Amino acid sequence: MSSLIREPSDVSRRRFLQVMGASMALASASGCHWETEEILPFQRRPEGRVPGTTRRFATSIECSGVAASLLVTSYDGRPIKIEGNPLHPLDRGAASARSQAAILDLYDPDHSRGLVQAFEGASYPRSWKEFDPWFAGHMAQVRARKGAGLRILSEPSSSLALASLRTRLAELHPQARWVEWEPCARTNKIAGSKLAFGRALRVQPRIEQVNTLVCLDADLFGLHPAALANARAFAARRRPEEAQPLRLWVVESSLSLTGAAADQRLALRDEQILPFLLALEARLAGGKAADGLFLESLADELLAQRGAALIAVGPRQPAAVHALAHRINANLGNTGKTLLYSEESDPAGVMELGELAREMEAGAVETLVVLGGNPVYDAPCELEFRRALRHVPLALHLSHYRDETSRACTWHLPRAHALESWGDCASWDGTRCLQQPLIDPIFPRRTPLELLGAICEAKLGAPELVRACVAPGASDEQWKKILHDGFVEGSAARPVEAALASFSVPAPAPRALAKELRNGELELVFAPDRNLYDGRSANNSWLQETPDAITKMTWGNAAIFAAETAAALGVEDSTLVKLKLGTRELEVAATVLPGQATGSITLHLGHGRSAAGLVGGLEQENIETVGFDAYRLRSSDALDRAGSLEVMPTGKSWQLARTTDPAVTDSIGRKQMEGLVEELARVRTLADFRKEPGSERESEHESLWNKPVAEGVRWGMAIDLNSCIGCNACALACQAENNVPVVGREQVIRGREMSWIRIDRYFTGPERSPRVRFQPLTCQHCESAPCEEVCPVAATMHSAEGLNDMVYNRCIGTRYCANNCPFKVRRFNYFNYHKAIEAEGAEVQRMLYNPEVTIRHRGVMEKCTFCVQRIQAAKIHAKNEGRAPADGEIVTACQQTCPTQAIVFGDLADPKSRVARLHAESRGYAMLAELNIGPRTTYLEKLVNPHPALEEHDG
Amino acid sequence: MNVFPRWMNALRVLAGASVLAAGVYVVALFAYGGSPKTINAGFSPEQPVPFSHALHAGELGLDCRYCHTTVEIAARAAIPPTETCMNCHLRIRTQSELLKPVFDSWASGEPVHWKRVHDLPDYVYFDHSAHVTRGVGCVTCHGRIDTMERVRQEQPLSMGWCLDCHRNPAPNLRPPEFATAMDWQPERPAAEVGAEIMQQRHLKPSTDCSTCHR
Amino acid sequence: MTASATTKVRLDEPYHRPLLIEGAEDLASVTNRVCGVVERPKPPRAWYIAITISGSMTLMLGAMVVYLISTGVGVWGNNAPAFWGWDIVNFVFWVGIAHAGTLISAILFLLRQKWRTSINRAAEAMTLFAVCCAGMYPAVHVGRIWVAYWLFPVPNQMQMWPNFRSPLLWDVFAVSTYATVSALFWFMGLVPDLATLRDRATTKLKRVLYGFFALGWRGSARHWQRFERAYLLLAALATPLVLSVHSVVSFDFAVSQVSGWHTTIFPPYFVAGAIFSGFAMVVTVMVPARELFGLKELVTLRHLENMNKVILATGSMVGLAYATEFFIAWYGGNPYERFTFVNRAFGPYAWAYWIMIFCNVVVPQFFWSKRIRTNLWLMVVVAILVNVGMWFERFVIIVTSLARTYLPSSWGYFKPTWVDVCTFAGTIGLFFTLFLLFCRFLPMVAIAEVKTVLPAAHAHKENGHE
Amino acid sequence: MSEAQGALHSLVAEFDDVDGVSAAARAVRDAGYKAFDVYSPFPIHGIERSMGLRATRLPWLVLACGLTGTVLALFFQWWTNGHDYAFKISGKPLFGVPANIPITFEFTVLLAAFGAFFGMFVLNRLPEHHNPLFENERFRRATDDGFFLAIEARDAQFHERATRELLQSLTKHTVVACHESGESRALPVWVRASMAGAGALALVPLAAIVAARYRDSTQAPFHLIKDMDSQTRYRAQAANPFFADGRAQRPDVAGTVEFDRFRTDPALLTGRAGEAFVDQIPLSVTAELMQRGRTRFAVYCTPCHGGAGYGDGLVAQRAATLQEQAFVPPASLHDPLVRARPAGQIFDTIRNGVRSMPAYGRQMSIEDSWAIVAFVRALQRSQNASVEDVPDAERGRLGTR
Repeated sequence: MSSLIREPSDVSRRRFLQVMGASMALASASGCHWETEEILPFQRRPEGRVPGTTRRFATSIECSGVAASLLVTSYDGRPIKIEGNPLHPLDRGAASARSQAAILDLYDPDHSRGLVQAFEGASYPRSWKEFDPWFAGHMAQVRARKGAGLRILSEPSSSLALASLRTRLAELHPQARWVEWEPCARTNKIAGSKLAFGRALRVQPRIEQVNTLVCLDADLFGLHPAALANARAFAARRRPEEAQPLRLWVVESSLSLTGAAADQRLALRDEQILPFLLALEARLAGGKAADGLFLESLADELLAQRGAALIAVGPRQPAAVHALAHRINANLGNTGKTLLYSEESDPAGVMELGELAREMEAGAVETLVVLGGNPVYDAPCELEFRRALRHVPLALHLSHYRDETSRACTWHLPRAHALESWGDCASWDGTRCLQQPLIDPIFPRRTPLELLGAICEAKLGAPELVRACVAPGASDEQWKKILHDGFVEGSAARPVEAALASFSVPAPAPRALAKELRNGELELVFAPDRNLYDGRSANNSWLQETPDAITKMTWGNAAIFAAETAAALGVEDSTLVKLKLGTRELEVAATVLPGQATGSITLHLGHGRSAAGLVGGLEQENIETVGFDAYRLRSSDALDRAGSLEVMPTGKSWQLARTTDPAVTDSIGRKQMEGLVEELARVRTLADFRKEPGSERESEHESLWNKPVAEGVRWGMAIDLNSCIGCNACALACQAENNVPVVGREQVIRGREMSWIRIDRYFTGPERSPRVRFQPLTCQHCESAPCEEVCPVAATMHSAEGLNDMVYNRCIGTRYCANNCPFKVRRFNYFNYHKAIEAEGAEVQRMLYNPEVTIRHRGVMEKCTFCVQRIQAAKIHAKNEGRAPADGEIVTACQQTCPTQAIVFGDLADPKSRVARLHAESRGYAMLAELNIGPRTTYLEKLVNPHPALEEHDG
Repeated sequence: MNVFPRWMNALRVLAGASVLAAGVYVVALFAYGGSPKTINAGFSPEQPVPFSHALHAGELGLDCRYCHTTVEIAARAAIPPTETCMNCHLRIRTQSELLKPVFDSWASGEPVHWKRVHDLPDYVYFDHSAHVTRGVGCVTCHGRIDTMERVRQEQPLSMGWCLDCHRNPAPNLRPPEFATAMDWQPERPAAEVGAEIMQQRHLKPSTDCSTCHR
Repeated sequence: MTASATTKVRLDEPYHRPLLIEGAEDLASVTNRVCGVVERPKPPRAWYIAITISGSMTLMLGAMVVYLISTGVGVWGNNAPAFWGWDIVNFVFWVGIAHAGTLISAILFLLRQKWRTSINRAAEAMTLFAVCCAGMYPAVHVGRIWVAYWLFPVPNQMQMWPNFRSPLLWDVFAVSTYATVSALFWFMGLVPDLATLRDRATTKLKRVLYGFFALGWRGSARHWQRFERAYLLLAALATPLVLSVHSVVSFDFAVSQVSGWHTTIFPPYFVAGAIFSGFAMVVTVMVPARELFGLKELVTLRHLENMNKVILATGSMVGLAYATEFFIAWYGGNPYERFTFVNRAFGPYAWAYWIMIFCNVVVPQFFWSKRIRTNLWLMVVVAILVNVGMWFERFVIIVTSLARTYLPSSWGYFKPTWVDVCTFAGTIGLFFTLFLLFCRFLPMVAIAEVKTVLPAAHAHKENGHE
Repeated sequence: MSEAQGALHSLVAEFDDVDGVSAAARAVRDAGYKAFDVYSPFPIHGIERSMGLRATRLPWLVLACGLTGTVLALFFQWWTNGHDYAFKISGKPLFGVPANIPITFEFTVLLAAFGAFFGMFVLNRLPEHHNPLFENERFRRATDDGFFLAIEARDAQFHERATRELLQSLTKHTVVACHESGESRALPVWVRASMAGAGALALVPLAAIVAARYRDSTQAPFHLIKDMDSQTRYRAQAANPFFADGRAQRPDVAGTVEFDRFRTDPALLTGRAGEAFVDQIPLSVTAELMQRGRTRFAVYCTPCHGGAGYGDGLVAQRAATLQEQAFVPPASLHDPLVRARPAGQIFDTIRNGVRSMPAYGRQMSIEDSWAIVAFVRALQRSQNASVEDVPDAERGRLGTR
């Protein structure tokens, strides 16, 4: 089993044996008798607490100095699900896949549970009791030396409380220096704005105002800190009824979510974006007609759309590109209309990581306090941070996991999870968000505020400090209101006037394609992973198993090649290749992906962790790492891309755990697919739609029997492909809501992943600029469901309200229903995928389960239920109050979190309900309707808005 | 030369008959012995505190909701916190040995470890509020709690048993205000009363799978 | 016997076919020959070797099943979208094999094909053993075998009943009925022969054992009369049953939604295939058996040749079915259906498809030549190839259809695991173990029935009727 | 033929071939014998005619069984899926014949086959393991290559000598007399005894089960298949050994504020305006509120304060009878002091308790507390009403009391 299932704490033999032992014990304990449960009431039940019901708290999580405002559901005082904060001006109830997955870390057995001191190679568990007095004494000495040799390495943070402590630190320890490091920082953006305006400014896009949106390697809907808001605004501007629908132009080297949504996309090498922009500016300035129809038509449109266009640039682009974009936006009169500027925190006076490393090597650092982050893993490779740490007599690392850095430091201090912490942070628009704990720390963990507070002998405890910094002089009532909302109302940053400075950008020489494809001339682009980001989420099995939106890859990464590039270099999909940058080499898997710029190879960061944990890899326990560590090739001078890459095929093959079978790419498979996709995931151009709005629907066939007329409620769903950007938020929401298990790499390769909602991704059209189609697929709850009639024991049948009920406890597992399901949305428990969590010693992990959803046993079928537990709860609640549930009162997990509101659930029988209206829309169509199974889910066609001049050129 | 004794021929009928009989008997035995009435009903575990519903709900006439406060608003009729016991026992029976676990819990904050008596399989989702507020009396499923010294499971609580009522609820319905009244008796035939209530409140209990299984 | 010479000629008028029973066989010698096999103190060494091999394979089957049930269906290669894999492939394969027996005894009996008498007993036995192997698969392939009894309408506290609309439930009833009726049919034919063994028994033990199961049969004419009538009726019942069983098995697929399964041609196509594979298996087993136990005179070349003719005929039918499927897929114009078949022939599973075509359509055609048809070794080779081919037919139908159904996003590829392989090997072991035991302890040839086709069985003078 | 012989059973003649026995059969038949039979190793073609046997009734039996099967199967399928538990499957009608044909057919065949099989044996009176004919050693050839004809003594025409002559005239073998064996036909005692014993033994489990059914048990019910029955997720008030207090439910974190149940009306929440208590009930006092108040009063207050609020609740009485020193008798709500209290103070008392009265704030909602206040006010009013309080229309009825 252990070799078959790969999931937390089932991987290592030792734990596997524990599991076995425990299950034996369990069996013997109750024998052939019912297991009697115990009921443990409170001594004094807190006011307003009703056992077995959920309550919600607003809080927030910070990532790279930007807050995500969240609403966390707590059951009996246990946080079980993370959703977006509906009140927050930016997030508006949506939450990204990664913020939702954070709940898993809270109960992760690897999430650090105690202090560890390394001493002469051995490591010893310690307690705060031991640590505190000793540390106080030590800091007293440091203070006596005015903090000489004290360095604090922190992740960039927007916390006011932290900032106040930092100033206090400066007073107490004038000699101490503050260092900030973050592998995927906004350095280029800031440098760009300094070049353009002479000051650090932050761009606040206002997409609702934009008619022409140009993204230069800018993933506005994917990795952008305000992606949720951007995506929502974008979706709103794409509605067919929009008078002037937005057109999205994307120029990038590798397909991003934004690129996938683009109307016009140009695959360009990363380094060629600067020349492209220069040419564009020249053309806009009325210069000579530039080369390329694309640029030509783009320029024309930009001119036509003065004041209604926006050129956005991604963080990977050099300062010059940002500056140019600022200038063009200003000249086109977009500034102030389609984008605003707000103050950006200026890291001036903050020490560079490189400098710190040099100091450490020189032995100038005596005490290094690392607040979060994982520099040993993600610092530029040439710094040799691990080696540098050896010269530091006392290095403390406060972190969630005992990761690479912790193991290289003298002390590892467990860091409290965001849901255990008091704190504050600011979202992209500057809104001040609060962080309040959902539960007392499950293990003795501390927050950076607490540790730093100890260092600079702060008087106030964390909550008081936060209150003092965030809302000084607020009354208790006001403070409660702030905590209730989760943020300070109207605290968004004020837009600032930015005066353009004059600057010039030298044009680099563009290269010829043939040359690009030569070894040593290739470019390697480092991009943060869409799921694991910079690697901090590497031990999160949900994110590891959520297929990447574009590559559909789980459990690992691979170097992405364009077909031409691969052909030219003799590289094949699912093989190992050797990447060589100067003296550094790295063997990685290779994959071929449409839409990749030729000569440009993209490698996602965040994989190949050697000390992430039992999920992400842990060398000490011989748990193999997952994926390949791109940081080994990433040096300070080439943090974003390296231009002189050599690629050598090794001929070794490597299995990639992809959820869509690459066998689709065999010739007949592909031919069939291209034929079908037009039918299944429909896309039309806006022009066509305006000409002739109705999408051809399958005419209902004559039925052999008279179908029963359903009276009363008829649950149904509508999914708008025009809004879906494939961000995976729904997938994570479902995973958390429905206790969907993680099965591990081997099982995914076997095609046994369990996700209840999957997002099908199809490429059509030319290899270089493919049209990407996303199609979220849940159980369609067909009116005459094929799965039902074939079940011999009636374990799946139809409810009066039209739900296709799946009764786990009746299922004997013949799997016939799944065979007969044309959508293949049914999932079978080939093993007991919950085994490890049912085992003794996993009491904390179990706290994650949603108590309202049954955990499926080995050997039973499962599938999307339209979140029936939510339906029932809402119905009972409404009926107790003597009314029927209102439209929108029942919200499925996927619908709740969808940033673009692409998913709508409700009662089809009520003609006024949103879902009913969407079903009636002319874009609506049912998948495989010709089978006469009557799916309850209607899809709405995607409408693209290509530039007329480029349309046929697109082919 | 016969190998088999002559009486073998006499045996055939007898043997055939007894094989049939045995078959019938075994089936009957399983049906009777395996029925939840035999296996589940009558379960009555020892509790850490010999709390007598007969005294509190019976003699003293405490309403069920005095302790089980959540029964009308939530799925679970929660077992009361120690505090509820202490409402009275702070001043009554303060020396009682039997109450020691309660006093300990009150002093230390540790919980009293009650044993669950009415325990459905975990894939069954029963909601008290949905039943009590529709007029299904406590007594219907729990029996005359107010006469029990120690709580026992009165009913089989099997799926079939639930279905019987969901298919024909009328006989088990009463005006919701009497839900907690243990000794309530309809003055007219129960079915009639129930039928009226069903009509007034448009009750049509569902027998869909997802009503109880999720 | 001087009469025998003349009668021999007369017997087969007007066909002048070769004799059913060769050599100067009379009643006693038939008895001796058949019973001799059972009564001889020690079976040939080959028997010991064979049963050791098959026995150990059976043990392996046990181990595999335990592993499967204790760990989960995941130990097999089944995945999504191929939720069924070797489990159902093997089930259908064995059910197919199981058809020859009852078919030979029942249908040929109704058709008054006297040549069946020498082979029907062994064939029926094979049926039973094949059904055992077949029946095991649906049982163990379910996720929770411990609640598989829900398949039967047993009254229970849930007040739930099985869903009689499900083809799978039809299957349960069809296969169990088939197993029961074949067993009855087989045992009934066995009773008079058991009596023979009883009366020849030398030791008390044998006499008691055989005697008990012979139920006191003593060949009374009154008994024979009812016996023959009952036998005829059972044959008449078993014939449609045989046809129905594989039709019902084919419904599992034909009734479903899956393109490549959803075909009206399936019932006849499956039945033909079943007969095809069944006869092939009989040939595969009988040729060595008659060598081993010296029954050449009873199971003659003519028997084998007749069976080969049936194989040739049914093989061609199967070939026709393949062609029809393809034609309809193209002619029907359903893109999914069409793709399924293109995919079978040229997709990732093309290898399996062409193995099937070669073994099932090409190979049997050799039987047009009498030389091959009557050559023992060649016919065994062909028969084995046909069995291989028929296994692949089931594999192609089930796996290739499932692996690529409607949505390209959910396409997959099925790979068996070592457990799959060992389990299948185990069933083969089980089959042969049971067959070998049968050969050793029960009359392999229906003695009483063979006697009826002997000259001695017929009144010489036509004074029988007045 | 070791043990003592019984009565003559039959005379048996042996033959070598089909012709002989057939001829003999005809002769015996013509001689008018009925109770005779022919024994052969295989069915002899046409022998039944030679013996003058009637055709068997077996086919009718089989037909009957088959039809029973058809009807049973069809009815059962309708009753289960279409009537007893009618589930909605694939939007199809609850009962449709086509889907039920296969099983109906199979069941028909099954029962018919049983009819044929068991019918044959029953009609043949088989099994009959013991038979006088077996006494005759030569009779063994009957299943090999011998042919026999036996005339039984029970035949009306049977006359030992005449019959023997007749037979002897037909065969060249000597006719043998076959006798019933001497042993008794009745079951031996040990057989009867053991069967009786088995029967008695079979009653033991029944007894045990009956006992189990009618006795309570402190032990958890017997339960074999446990899939998903007791899951590891923590439901309300469950236990989690990980935490020191063993509870799965966790306390609130100090200072946190719950979402969307946020209220800031001091009067409503505390019953105070600033320091002073409010005298107005901050909710609109409706009939529902009163009704609510009445029921809640009955639940929470009656036990001590009594139904009318005079402090004579059952609990109070019991405390008195137990002579609990610590127990302070509850105040009467009609005590002038209590009546003088503002609504806010009563509310505050309910929620936070006072002196010996416990706090009920955690046992009921804010609204319920106010509802009780409203009801208490009414109660106080009712117990201290003057004629003026009664509406004129009603006053007339007062007189009657």
